[in-house]
Amino acid sequence: MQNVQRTVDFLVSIKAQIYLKALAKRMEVFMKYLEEQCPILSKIEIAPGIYDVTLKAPGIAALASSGQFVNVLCETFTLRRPISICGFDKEKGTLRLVFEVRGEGTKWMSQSTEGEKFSVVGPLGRGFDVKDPSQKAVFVGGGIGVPPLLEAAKAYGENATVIVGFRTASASILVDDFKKNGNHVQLATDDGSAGHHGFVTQLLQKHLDENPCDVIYACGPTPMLKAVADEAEKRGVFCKVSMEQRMACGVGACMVCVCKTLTPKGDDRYAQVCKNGPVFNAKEVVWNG
Amino acid sequence: MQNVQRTVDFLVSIKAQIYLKALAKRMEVFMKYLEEQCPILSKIEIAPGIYDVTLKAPGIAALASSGQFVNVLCETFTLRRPISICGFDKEKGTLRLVFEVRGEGTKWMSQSTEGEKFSVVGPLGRGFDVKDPSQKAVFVGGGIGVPPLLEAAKAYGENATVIVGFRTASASILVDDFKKNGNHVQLATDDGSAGHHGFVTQLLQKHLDENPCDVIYACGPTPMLKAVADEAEKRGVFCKVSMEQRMACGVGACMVCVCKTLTPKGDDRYAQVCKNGPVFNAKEVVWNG
Amino acid sequence: MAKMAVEICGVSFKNPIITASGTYGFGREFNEFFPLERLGGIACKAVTPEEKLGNPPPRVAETPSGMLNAVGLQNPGVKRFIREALPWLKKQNTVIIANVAGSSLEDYCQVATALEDTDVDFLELNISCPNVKKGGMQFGTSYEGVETVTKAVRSHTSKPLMVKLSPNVTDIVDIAKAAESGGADCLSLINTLLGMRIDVRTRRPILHNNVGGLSGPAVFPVALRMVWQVASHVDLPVIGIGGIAKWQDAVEMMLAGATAVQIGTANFTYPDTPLKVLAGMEEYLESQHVEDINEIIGTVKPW
Amino acid sequence: MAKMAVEICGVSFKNPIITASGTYGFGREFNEFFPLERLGGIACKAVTPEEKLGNPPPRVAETPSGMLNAVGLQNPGVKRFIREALPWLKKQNTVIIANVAGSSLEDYCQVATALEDTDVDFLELNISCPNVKKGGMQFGTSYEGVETVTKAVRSHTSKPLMVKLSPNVTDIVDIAKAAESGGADCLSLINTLLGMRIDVRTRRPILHNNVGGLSGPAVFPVALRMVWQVASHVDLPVIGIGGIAKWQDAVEMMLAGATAVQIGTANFTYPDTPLKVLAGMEEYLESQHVEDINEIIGTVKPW
Ligand SMILES: Cc1cc2nc3c(=O)[nH]c(=O)nc-3n(C[C@H](O)[C@H](O)[C@H](O)COP(=O)(O)OP(=O)(O)OC[C@H]3O[C@@H](n4cnc5c(N)ncnc54)[C@H](O)[C@@H]3O)c2cc1C
Ligand SMILES: Cc1cc2nc3c(=O)[nH]c(=O)nc-3n(C[C@H](O)[C@H](O)[C@H](O)COP(=O)(O)OP(=O)(O)OC[C@H]3O[C@@H](n4cnc5c(N)ncnc54)[C@H](O)[C@@H]3O)c2cc1C
Ligand SMILES: Cc1cc2nc3c(=O)[nH]c(=O)nc-3n(C[C@H](O)[C@H](O)[C@H](O)COP(=O)(O)O)c2cc1C
Ligand SMILES: Cc1cc2nc3c(=O)[nH]c(=O)nc-3n(C[C@H](O)[C@H](O)[C@H](O)COP(=O)(O)O)c2cc1C
Ligand code: FES
Ligand code: FES
Repeated sequence: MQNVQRTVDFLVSIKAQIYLKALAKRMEVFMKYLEEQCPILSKIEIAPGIYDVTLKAPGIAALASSGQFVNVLCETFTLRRPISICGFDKEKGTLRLVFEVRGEGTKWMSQSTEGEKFSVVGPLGRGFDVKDPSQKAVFVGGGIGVPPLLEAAKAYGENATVIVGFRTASASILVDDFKKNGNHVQLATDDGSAGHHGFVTQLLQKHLDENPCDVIYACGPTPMLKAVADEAEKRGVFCKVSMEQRMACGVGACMVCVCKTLTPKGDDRYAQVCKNGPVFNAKEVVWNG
Repeated sequence: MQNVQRTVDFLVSIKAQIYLKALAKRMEVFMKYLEEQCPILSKIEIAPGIYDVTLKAPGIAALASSGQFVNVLCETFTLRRPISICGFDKEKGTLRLVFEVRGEGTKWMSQSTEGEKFSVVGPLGRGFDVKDPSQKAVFVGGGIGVPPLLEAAKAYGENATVIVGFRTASASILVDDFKKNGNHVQLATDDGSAGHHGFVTQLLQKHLDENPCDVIYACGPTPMLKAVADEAEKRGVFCKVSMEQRMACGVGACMVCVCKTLTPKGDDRYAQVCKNGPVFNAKEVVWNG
Repeated sequence: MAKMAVEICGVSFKNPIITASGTYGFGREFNEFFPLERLGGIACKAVTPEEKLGNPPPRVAETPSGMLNAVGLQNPGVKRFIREALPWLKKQNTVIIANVAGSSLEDYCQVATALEDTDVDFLELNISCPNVKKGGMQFGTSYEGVETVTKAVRSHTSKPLMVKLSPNVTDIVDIAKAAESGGADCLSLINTLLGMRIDVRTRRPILHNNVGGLSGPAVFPVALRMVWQVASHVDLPVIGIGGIAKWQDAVEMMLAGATAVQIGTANFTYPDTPLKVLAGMEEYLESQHVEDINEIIGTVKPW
Repeated sequence: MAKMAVEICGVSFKNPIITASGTYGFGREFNEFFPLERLGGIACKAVTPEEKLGNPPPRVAETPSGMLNAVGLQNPGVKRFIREALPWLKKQNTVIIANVAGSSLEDYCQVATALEDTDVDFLELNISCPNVKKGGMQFGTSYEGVETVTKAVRSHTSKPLMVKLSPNVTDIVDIAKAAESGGADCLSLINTLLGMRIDVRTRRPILHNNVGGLSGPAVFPVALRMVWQVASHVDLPVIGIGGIAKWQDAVEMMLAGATAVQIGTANFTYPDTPLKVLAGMEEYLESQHVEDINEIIGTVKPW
């Protein structure tokens, strides 16, 4: 509701209307995907090798919803890098991305400085599509899979339990942000340096044993997602998972980013992570595909 | 003499000795070519699209002589860009390059900022090889061919007449620098907006008609070089020209940078501009090759 | 402003910029960035007689100035293409090129037959897709193969027929002549070069298909050379494809003899590449005092 | 630290890094950056029976992540190579590979014969240079051509014979088998891909030769694919060449089946590339707990 309210507020704001009109005129018709040149408003290294970046991106922020992603151009690279939307402020027209340096592209991103611009395409994909935030929800995130959960968990406020796992204490991110959402946060680390010593799935089992839950949202490494999906299936809880795949176009045109899913009829098909996802109903995903 | 003196001064300076020793040790044996990471000390746009850059490059500066060039790496490009050494200060360990934005690589160079580093290979090639600066010399330069003349003209001081030509007054560069050398400067512009209205070759003819001259040094567009060479030949004046060619290795290994010259026996051969040049005896060059 | 329209086999394109098959789907997604009608034409994703699942992922790997793909012809089949994609495409006011694929002669002919009475303006014969086990490459890399499949499809269609050539051959001119002899109306080239990447950590090829098709700026010099060779030796109109990312690239292709160009991978880098290329070409023509783009086609002056 | 030595045809290389023919001259210039003895070996610039003038300039053009060259085999001839370059090279304590070229069968045999009683460790048969009118490509792009020239040279040399393959072919495995059948002891690949660039202002090809050989990172995926195909189907040792600029590239080549690698164009970008590649490989082996580099050769796990 909060989300809807905010969107409505925004849409009636005169500033936004003027902006969208100008935009629509420039693009000749109303567009769902935008390519924006986004100045970096701030960049903070929130854990070793993990950066929290806020961009000015009024067009994309206006259209964004939780669980979607954007495609960031890294200079001199042919392919853009998909990065989840960690947060957006539709009024301020800003977008928040949290990313980890994994290879050359994210390294380039990490070396950019405030004032420089990223070319960003978005918002892309089907997000978490939160229907009823008065339900009880559990969010399960592992490592760099945590950021995409933040905005959806915000909608649920204290109806959300957020279980996040990291390698070690110093690699943990966004815990305070979830707390600010009003969420109940549980932390696990592989080495026991903070919170539960072990896996998020252990915390999840314990939580589900003791509490009612209507929906689970998960993002993280595939083995974790599979374990969460199994757990949800066993208990008959509705579960959505955010998948990753190497991408090219990011919009659904080139068919490179597939993940095996089941059609309603139960046939195998290769769905596009960029367009049909990244968030899928966990039951649709063929985990060994 | 001035040059030699300066070199001697430098070599006895303890600082330089320590530096060269460290260098030699690092490279295991003494090397003629270096690759240095050179911080940009200053960068000034001295005419529209023409930049004057001073680099910290102690190793290259120590070995440099007038008319040589360096090979600058432009990020993400496979091939380095050859740029003439406009000046060097062996004591301060600095190198001065003046370049014009022509394409993507020089554009990248022009966008760099103080403190950033260029990867520079040098010093490369055979320079002007000034033998006797008590002789009367004429330097003829056109456009971006002017910078390589500066250091050689310095050696001649007031024994040098420097005739430089540019498209227009605002494109003229380094005139004051030559004056500071003590050189006699004559200026020509294509549009007559400063100095002589016309070509440098007209000024050259006039000068040679009226003054003795032992040697001519020239750098600029090929048609200009050919005209200067013809003039020198006609009058029996020794003439050296600095040639340009597209390069790859810059050191003489790949054979791509050739220009047609005559062997002492009078046979055609393709000499390497990067190693046998860039400065050639004008008589050797086959102008229609 | 210079006239930008070109005509190929009686079909007129409002400008020579076409988006390349497989990179632009059936147009709907990229239409969210700018309307398709700005394009000279769109070459649709390859279609086969029946729906195809394609290869398992990963299907893409990045390479220096390029990328590898191994989609394996995933597509909904020609019937759904006609039912679901064509009616919308028809309304977009741009030339529609259907990309015809298959794993046997019959497949190709079946697709051509199915498209005969549709709004498709052009058939592009994809005999050069390196990512399917049967058909594809085999047809595309021998004189006999190319001639045979072209002839067969020719007899099943009355639409203008473009044959898309594979660059993975010893003699591209020979292959082009095979297509001509088989009855092609025009040629498009190049499709992708076969390449590979390995993950040094896992020691596995990055692509599940082990190998895939190389595209993007990296291949441009090879594509340009082939376009020049073919345009100089074969009398059919040629469409230049491969690594075009800047207006200069498109101009080089046209100077080398291409009547139009296709842009693929560069759409992934910047979705507005086709518009930027077009604008750049218009400025170039103006600066060169050329009034009609047709005047520059094939005007390279070899040494 | 891991053992880095490899052995090919009885010749031992202290490490698998060799500098590629034509990019390193006869070693003297790059020896100014670091001593040649740090290299596993050096493949010298091609030599022909007599001095060759080569093509008129321009001979080089830059391309995305690569370059084109059209040197046209400029070299001082085999006699001066033996007299002027070899004695110095011999003292540098690295494996010397002579690159043999020509424009006829006799040329090749003549060079091989001239090198028979010299300090050259290896002959590399350059049947794939795209920049000369006669010979070169023709020999390199057909089964018969490759077999014939290999056989001829084989009968004129007792030195280990490496045949360097052209990538401008439909079926690289077929060509590799021709070299094997002709008596090659080992294969090196790839030479350059044929490409082109045009200056849009002058409308002239940038290269005076119109076309030239593409090298550099752009070609790496094609080179890797070919090395993998050849290493998987032919029983000779393979040396991987093409676009290697980082240690990862060299490791990929060796995982794909190469026993050693050659580095060419990357020397122009950074003259210390061979040392950086070597250091990176050593670290990689350490991190993977591999004690001898030979253990990783050909260990890619295809899907
Ligand atoms: C929908 C989606 C959302 C994502 N959200 C985030 C996020 O919020 N924060 C974050 O840190 N990371 C996120 N990732 C992963 C991120 O895209 C990769 O870490 C990044 O692409 C690596 O690029 P690189 O150049 O640093 O690595 P390199 O390995 O050098 O990249 C080489 C190529 O492989 C691709 N690639 C490599 N790893 C991945 C991967 N895991 N997923 C997709 N493509 C990959 C790159 O995009 C590039 O094309 C997301 C991925 C997807 C698909
Ligand atoms: C010995 C020598 C000394 C030079 N000294 C200077 C100097 O002091 N100041 C200066 O402004 N310029 C100088 N030049 C010219 C300078 O190298 C080119 O302007 C520059 O390489 C253009 O690079 P780009 O990326 O901007 O152009 P692009 O056209 O984008 O370059 C594409 C490729 O062509 C090559 N190229 C293009 N033009 C030239 C050219 N004229 N000469 C050689 N290669 C070229 C580039 O190096 C690159 O490999 C010199 C050239 C040589 C050979
Ligand atoms: C992801 C992807 C999918 C492709 N699918 C097809 C296809 O279905 N049919 C076809 O003829 N070409 C296909 N191609 C090849 C392109 O149409 C084009 O020929 C090639 O990519 C070279 O052009 P580019 O460098 O501009 O991308 C595909 C290319 C890519 C990158
Ligand atoms: C300037 C230049 C000259 C070359 N000359 C030769 C040659 O004489 N003989 C030969 O076999 N290969 C020659 N080659 C090809 C290289 O040896 C190598 O096969 C090719 O460049 C690919 O490797 P790279 O991408 O690492 O450069 C030359 C390459 C370049 C760039
Ligand atoms: S990335 Fe192109 S379809 Fe998903
Ligand atoms: S640039 Fe390589 S020899 Fe001159």
